Amino acid sequence: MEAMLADTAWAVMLIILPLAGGITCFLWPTLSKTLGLITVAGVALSVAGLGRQMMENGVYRHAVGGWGAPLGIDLFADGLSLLMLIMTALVGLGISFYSRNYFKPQEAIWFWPIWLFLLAALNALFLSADIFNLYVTLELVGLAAVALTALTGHRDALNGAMRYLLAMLLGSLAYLLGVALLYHDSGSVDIVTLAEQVKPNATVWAALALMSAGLALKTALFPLSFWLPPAHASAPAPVSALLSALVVKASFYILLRLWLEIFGFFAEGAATLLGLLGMAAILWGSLQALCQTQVKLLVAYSTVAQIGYLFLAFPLASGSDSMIWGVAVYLAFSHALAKSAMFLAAGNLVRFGGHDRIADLDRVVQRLPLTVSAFALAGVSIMGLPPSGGFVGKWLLLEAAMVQGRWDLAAVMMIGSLLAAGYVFKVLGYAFTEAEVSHNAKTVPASMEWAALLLAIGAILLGFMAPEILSLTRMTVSSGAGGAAP
Amino acid sequence: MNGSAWLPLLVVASALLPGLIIFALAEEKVYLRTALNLTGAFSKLLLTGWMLWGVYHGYQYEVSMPFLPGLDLVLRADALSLLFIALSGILWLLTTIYAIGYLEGSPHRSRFFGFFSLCVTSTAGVALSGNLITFLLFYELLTLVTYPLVVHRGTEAARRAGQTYLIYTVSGGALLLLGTVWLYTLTGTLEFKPQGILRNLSEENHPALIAVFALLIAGLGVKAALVPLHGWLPQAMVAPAPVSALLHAVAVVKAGTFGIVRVVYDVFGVDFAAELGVTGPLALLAAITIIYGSLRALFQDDLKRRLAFSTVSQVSYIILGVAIVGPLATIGGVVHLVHQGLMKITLFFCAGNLAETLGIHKIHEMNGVGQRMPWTMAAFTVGAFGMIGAPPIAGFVSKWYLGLGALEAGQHWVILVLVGSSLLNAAYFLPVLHRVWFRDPPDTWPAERDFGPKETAWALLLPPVITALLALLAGLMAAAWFSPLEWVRLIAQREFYQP
Amino acid sequence: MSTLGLLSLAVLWPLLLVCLLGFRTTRSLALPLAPWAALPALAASLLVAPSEVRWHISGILLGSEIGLDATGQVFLLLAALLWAVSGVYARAYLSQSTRHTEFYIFFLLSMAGNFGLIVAQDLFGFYLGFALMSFAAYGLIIFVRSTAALRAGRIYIVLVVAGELMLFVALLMTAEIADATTFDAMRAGLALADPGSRNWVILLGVAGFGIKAGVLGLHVWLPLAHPVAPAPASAVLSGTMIKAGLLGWLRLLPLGEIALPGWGVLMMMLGLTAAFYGVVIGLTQREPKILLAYSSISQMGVMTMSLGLGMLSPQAWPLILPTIAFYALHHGLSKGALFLGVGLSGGAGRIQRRWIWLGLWLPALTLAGAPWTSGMLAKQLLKTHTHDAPLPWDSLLPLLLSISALATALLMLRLLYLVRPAVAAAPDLTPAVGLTGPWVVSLLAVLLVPWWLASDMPDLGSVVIYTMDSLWPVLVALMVAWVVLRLDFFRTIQPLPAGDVLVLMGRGSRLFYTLANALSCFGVGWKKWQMWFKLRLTSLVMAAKERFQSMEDHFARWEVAMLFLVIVVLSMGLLVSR
Amino acid sequence: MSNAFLYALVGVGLFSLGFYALIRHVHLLRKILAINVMGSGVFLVLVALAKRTGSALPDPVPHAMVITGIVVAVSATALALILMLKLFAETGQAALSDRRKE
Repeated sequence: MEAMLADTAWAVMLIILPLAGGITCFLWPTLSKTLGLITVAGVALSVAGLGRQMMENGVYRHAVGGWGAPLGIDLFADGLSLLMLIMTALVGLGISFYSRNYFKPQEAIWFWPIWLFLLAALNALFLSADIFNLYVTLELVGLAAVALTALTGHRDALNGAMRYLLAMLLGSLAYLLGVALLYHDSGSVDIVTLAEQVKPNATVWAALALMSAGLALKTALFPLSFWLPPAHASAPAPVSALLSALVVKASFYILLRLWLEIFGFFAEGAATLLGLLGMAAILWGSLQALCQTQVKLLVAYSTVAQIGYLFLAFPLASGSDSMIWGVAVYLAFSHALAKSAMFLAAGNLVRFGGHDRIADLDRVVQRLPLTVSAFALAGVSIMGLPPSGGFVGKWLLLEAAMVQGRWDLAAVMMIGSLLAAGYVFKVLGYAFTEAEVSHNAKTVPASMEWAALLLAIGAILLGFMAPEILSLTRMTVSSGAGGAAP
Repeated sequence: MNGSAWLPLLVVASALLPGLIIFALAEEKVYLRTALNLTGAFSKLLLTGWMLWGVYHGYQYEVSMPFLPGLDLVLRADALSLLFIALSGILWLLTTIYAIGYLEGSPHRSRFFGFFSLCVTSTAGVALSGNLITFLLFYELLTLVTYPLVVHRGTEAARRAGQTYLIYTVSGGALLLLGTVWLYTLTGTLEFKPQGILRNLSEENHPALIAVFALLIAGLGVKAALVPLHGWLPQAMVAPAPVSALLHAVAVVKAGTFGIVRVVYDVFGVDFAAELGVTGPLALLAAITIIYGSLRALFQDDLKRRLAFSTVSQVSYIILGVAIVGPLATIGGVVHLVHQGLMKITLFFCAGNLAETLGIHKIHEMNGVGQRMPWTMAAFTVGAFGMIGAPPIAGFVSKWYLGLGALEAGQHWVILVLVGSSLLNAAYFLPVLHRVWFRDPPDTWPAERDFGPKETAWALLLPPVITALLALLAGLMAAAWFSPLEWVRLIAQREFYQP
Repeated sequence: MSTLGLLSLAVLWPLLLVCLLGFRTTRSLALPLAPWAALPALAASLLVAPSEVRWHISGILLGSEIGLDATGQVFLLLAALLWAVSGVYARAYLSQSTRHTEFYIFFLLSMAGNFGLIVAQDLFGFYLGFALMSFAAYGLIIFVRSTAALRAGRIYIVLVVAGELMLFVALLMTAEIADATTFDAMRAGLALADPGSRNWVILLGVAGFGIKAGVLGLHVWLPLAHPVAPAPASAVLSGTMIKAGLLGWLRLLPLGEIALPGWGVLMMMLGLTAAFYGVVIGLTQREPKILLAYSSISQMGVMTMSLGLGMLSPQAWPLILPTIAFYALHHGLSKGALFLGVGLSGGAGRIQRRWIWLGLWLPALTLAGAPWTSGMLAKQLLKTHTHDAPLPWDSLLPLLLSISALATALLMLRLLYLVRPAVAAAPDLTPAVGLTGPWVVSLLAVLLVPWWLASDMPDLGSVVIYTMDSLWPVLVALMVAWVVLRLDFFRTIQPLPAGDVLVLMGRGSRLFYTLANALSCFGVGWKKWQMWFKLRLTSLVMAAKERFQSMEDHFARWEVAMLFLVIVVLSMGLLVSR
Repeated sequence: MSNAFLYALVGVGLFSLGFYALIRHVHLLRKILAINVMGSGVFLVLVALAKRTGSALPDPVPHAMVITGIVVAVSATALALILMLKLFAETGQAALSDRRKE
């Protein structure tokens, strides 16, 4: 059994299992709830299997169908992608557990199949080794996300979805153009070969500009974040959790992968620009979140702000070794857990109160203790207060910024965490106080509350596992096959 | 010397576990909740006693857990931390009894006691932390956990008070984080060691160290209510009495001052800090806070706000003692940590009793309350005279040592500060005492609740009387071996002045 | 060991009674015992032989010491006698008042404080006793709750707090210089200390204890407090509490160890002016108790002068010290008897029974220093020591002393004139035996105790022959009084307001009040400004929110978003290319 | 080589034309059409660049990419059209309504 477990191609399983699950859920909608959960659990197990395999023999590479690099599609997994896979599996598990009794039957029919396709596309994206395959998987993720956003069919959901679709398509096309230019310049699409052959010349610069802009648009970096708040706020709670936690991180992962392997060596200028936009995102997102009167919009703008933190890694990484990329992925992981918990908690609040207004959260802390504590714990991680994962990420970024003397980054991080405290505690403050008009409340199933709480506790526990996770991220192709076992 | 590692953990757990269980308890399970609270309090006291005995005989209790690459969470029980834990242990027990009586029949008690225990857990963590990163962790936890207690009443005023409380404390925490990270990048280690860790740093990053000191003191100064950063304390008086008693007179405010003591002695080393020239401005800031706090207290008509401003001024005695470089001033400052805790919590308990039993909140309503509630007011009088620094009560001892330390260090202006603040204390406490004892009571009290023959419920009456007695004993028996003063002498001799 | 037990019992017994009075259940038991609370102290003062033996109790208050030296024994005797007599006197005096428990609580507390400070040989015990006595006396002063009493109480407490703090600093500096906490070690340390800090200590010590001892300028609370306090309280207040200030000087100041010429002259000048100032103001008074208060101030002036004498000639100090102690005893007893006697007049202010009025003559004459009274003895003892004062003073002092005796005699006659019995004596106003009994005991004490104490004074022999020297002031005073009575010229003099200097201070306090309400209106202004600022802030935030919202909508429009995209692409390309 | 470069230029031109149309037009159908024009522009660039191996057979990889691209573009357009129809059914006008619905 041991041998069989060891050598099965877990990566392939990661893609096929959700696809198969999706199809069966589509065909037999009645048992889609249980089937969906089982599939996601299966995906989580296979990620564990892949992880164990990578512990022994380091970086994982698998040529699909036996064809080699230039033409065939390779599956490739190193420390960063494994971490992203773990993140997807965990958050996916939490959200599936939550959505089992969130959706009405006629919505559930569509939710499970599309959600499992999205999961398959995400796994494929984190495993793909060449930039064209990244384009395809990115497009799949985008389409599935748009479909999910439009699930409820309400006016603003459709509006948000449409706006999101157009922005997504535009981003992909820009990325594709960049891929074309890169292919023209170096004759190959595989990241590893690209890394060796790319020399700074005009086409590469254009390719970098186009690809970065496209991906920035899809990651909703500040000036290009116009589509995120309406889409995430109007989508149903589990879907907005998926969007904020996973989908947005996918395009960030691709940008990180490109920068780490290909562009990082000669793109200091662009890195500072991204850093600048990141800082602007932190300030703008937090200020907007402070001004919101509705919970889901507030949490959506908080996403815009927290993405700014991720982009701070670019200017810092250009200076020092690749440890900063590990920190960026770690921050992404902790943000995913915390933000999904927050959105699920917000979903509970909306379902309980029947409305989304913060000011009328009438003493909800007493009637929905688990949900509010989930929101609070997630808020702790978003604010970056100890002992949460957010704190560790912020500490490491601060440390790097101070070592390199980047006082501006440090200052913006501080202001960002203060503003984050501002909007998180705004919601918590109203959760404690008695609103003037108190209305009849609907009950919220316990499993939905527990799902949010478990994800939030995960975000807090992440803070205590920082050394292992960071050593995992150092296991990249450059560090040889062995990979630093944790 | 191989002290067992699990004792510090047990102390923190003894407050954490009851808290978590109480959270899950239903509202009407009063007896179970009281039992849990009391067992937690007693077990903490027992463990602290055990560790006190152990540390006295030179044992070393330490436990550490990896947290960040290169930095791990350390819980270490040394003489200074045990002083703070003993104080918080005793006062937690008394405040729990008091809170049980005070919150009789009010809503959300499970939630209240849950956060109450978590707050004591983080105070224990703050006391036991072995390096600056653990201290920062528990320090921030303290902010998070005290916020729900401040907004416990659920009114709009409470929410706004909570908001101001947060603005101050979270920004303080951010400054502290900035200072800690900068220190870490400069020195590479954050351990607390008696003579501080910065002695061997080269000359050119002294200005950086001064900036780090300023950041750390600003961060800690928020909770220690130093002048510009004290705004939250008077406003947080909207919280129920046991909260303002334990938190704003003992736990939160003391965590800030304890942090400053740690930073000045165990991170910078007081001689190195004097070399850097940072202790002078710190002493000046503390002096300004002392005078400012007392002046503001003079004009307050609300009793709890007057006590809050008095806390602002009294807590800065500790910082003044720390900032005056000298063994005697250190003893004076650190022992005042305990004395001020005892005296101030008595005053807050009495204020709570007045509010709860007779519905009195303002000082002008306190005419002749001495006849109606003689024992509470006797405790109040002991606390008030202690604050002024009248001999038999503990306040005199710490003022005496502060004065001696100041003279020994040649800082004569400190005597003026001490005298000035004692005058101001007398100016705002004696009229209250006059009103309480020598004015005749009104015929009806604002909101009188009948507690039978006794002046108020046992649970409300016992704690203030006990803490008043403790304050009296700490002053009267100051030279006895078991008094806080002797333990602080041990701290000063062991911690700060190795030959 | 029994002496330590007796001494500590003297202090602890009153405290125990206070606790018993506190509990409602044991109150009925403690109330009858309260008047006799001073007996243990009386026994201690009589039985305990004064010796240099000290008992060090390490537990209490950073290590305190108890002991009884010669001066301590005299003061303890005086205090115990007065407290005992007043205690019993108070029982009858307050028989019909409802608040006697409250009176006794404060009475016993200040008694304990008084005994404590006499018995304590270290600064902590002394300071504790001094503070306890001062704060508890406040309760006695405002016992009647009249507006005058409250005003007197307020002034008293302000001065007490100021005094306490001055003492705190003085004791602190001495302890730091001498690095010791017992008085004799402190005095020795102080003698060797550098003049700068020593002067500071002396200044603060003189001022701190001066408030209690009624030194000129700081005496304002005395004439206000005495008339309002109940008779037994003012007897004790004037008899022993004021002496506590004197005892403080004797303990703290390094007398007899080094010569302090400057301070000596200052103290003598202060003493003399106080002596005459007290009498001049006292003569104008119509209220007997105020008159007695001013007489206390003048007598304390004499003692201050003798202290100055000690400073000028340290070598004679071992002799001067017992003289001062004796003088204090004499003054305390007679003043106490006078106050109790005046108290007998009940509400009418005039003595009702002729024999009581005659009885009053005895302490009055003693105070004036008539021959064969303790007053004569005290004054003559003092005169013998003025000979070894430095040049200008050795001749001037005896003359001044006799003139002060004359002045006091005049003051006493004025008093006796004020309280002379009405022609038609009202039958029912005979004071109860509970009052006259203790008063008679105090008269006996005035007669006997000083002589009993003087029997073992060293230089008694040389004193007897000067009877003529102490007689003429009394005779001259009688003649002057007879002349004044004939001319009834003085009846029209308006009495100076009690607490004379205070009137000047009144203007000062008005300044203080204007400052206070200036500060308060600043406060109000500050609050208004704060309200305005808050409003302004909220409106600003709202405006900012609106602008943010609109900017966000503006960004969300396609054209703007796409423009940003193009900008990002172009700038990215440009930045990379360089 | 020069005409391959010409075709690439035409492709980029198509891309920017489509981009301009996407921004200018409010009606959703026009926007979807603009997206398709941009897509075909990119594909043209890909096909033009395939000529780079001198006179020999053109490089097959870009062609494979173009086919996949077309497939993706088709499915995306299908989704966009359905969304537009549902939006039209829901709001009565096939245009992105202003986000702030007071």
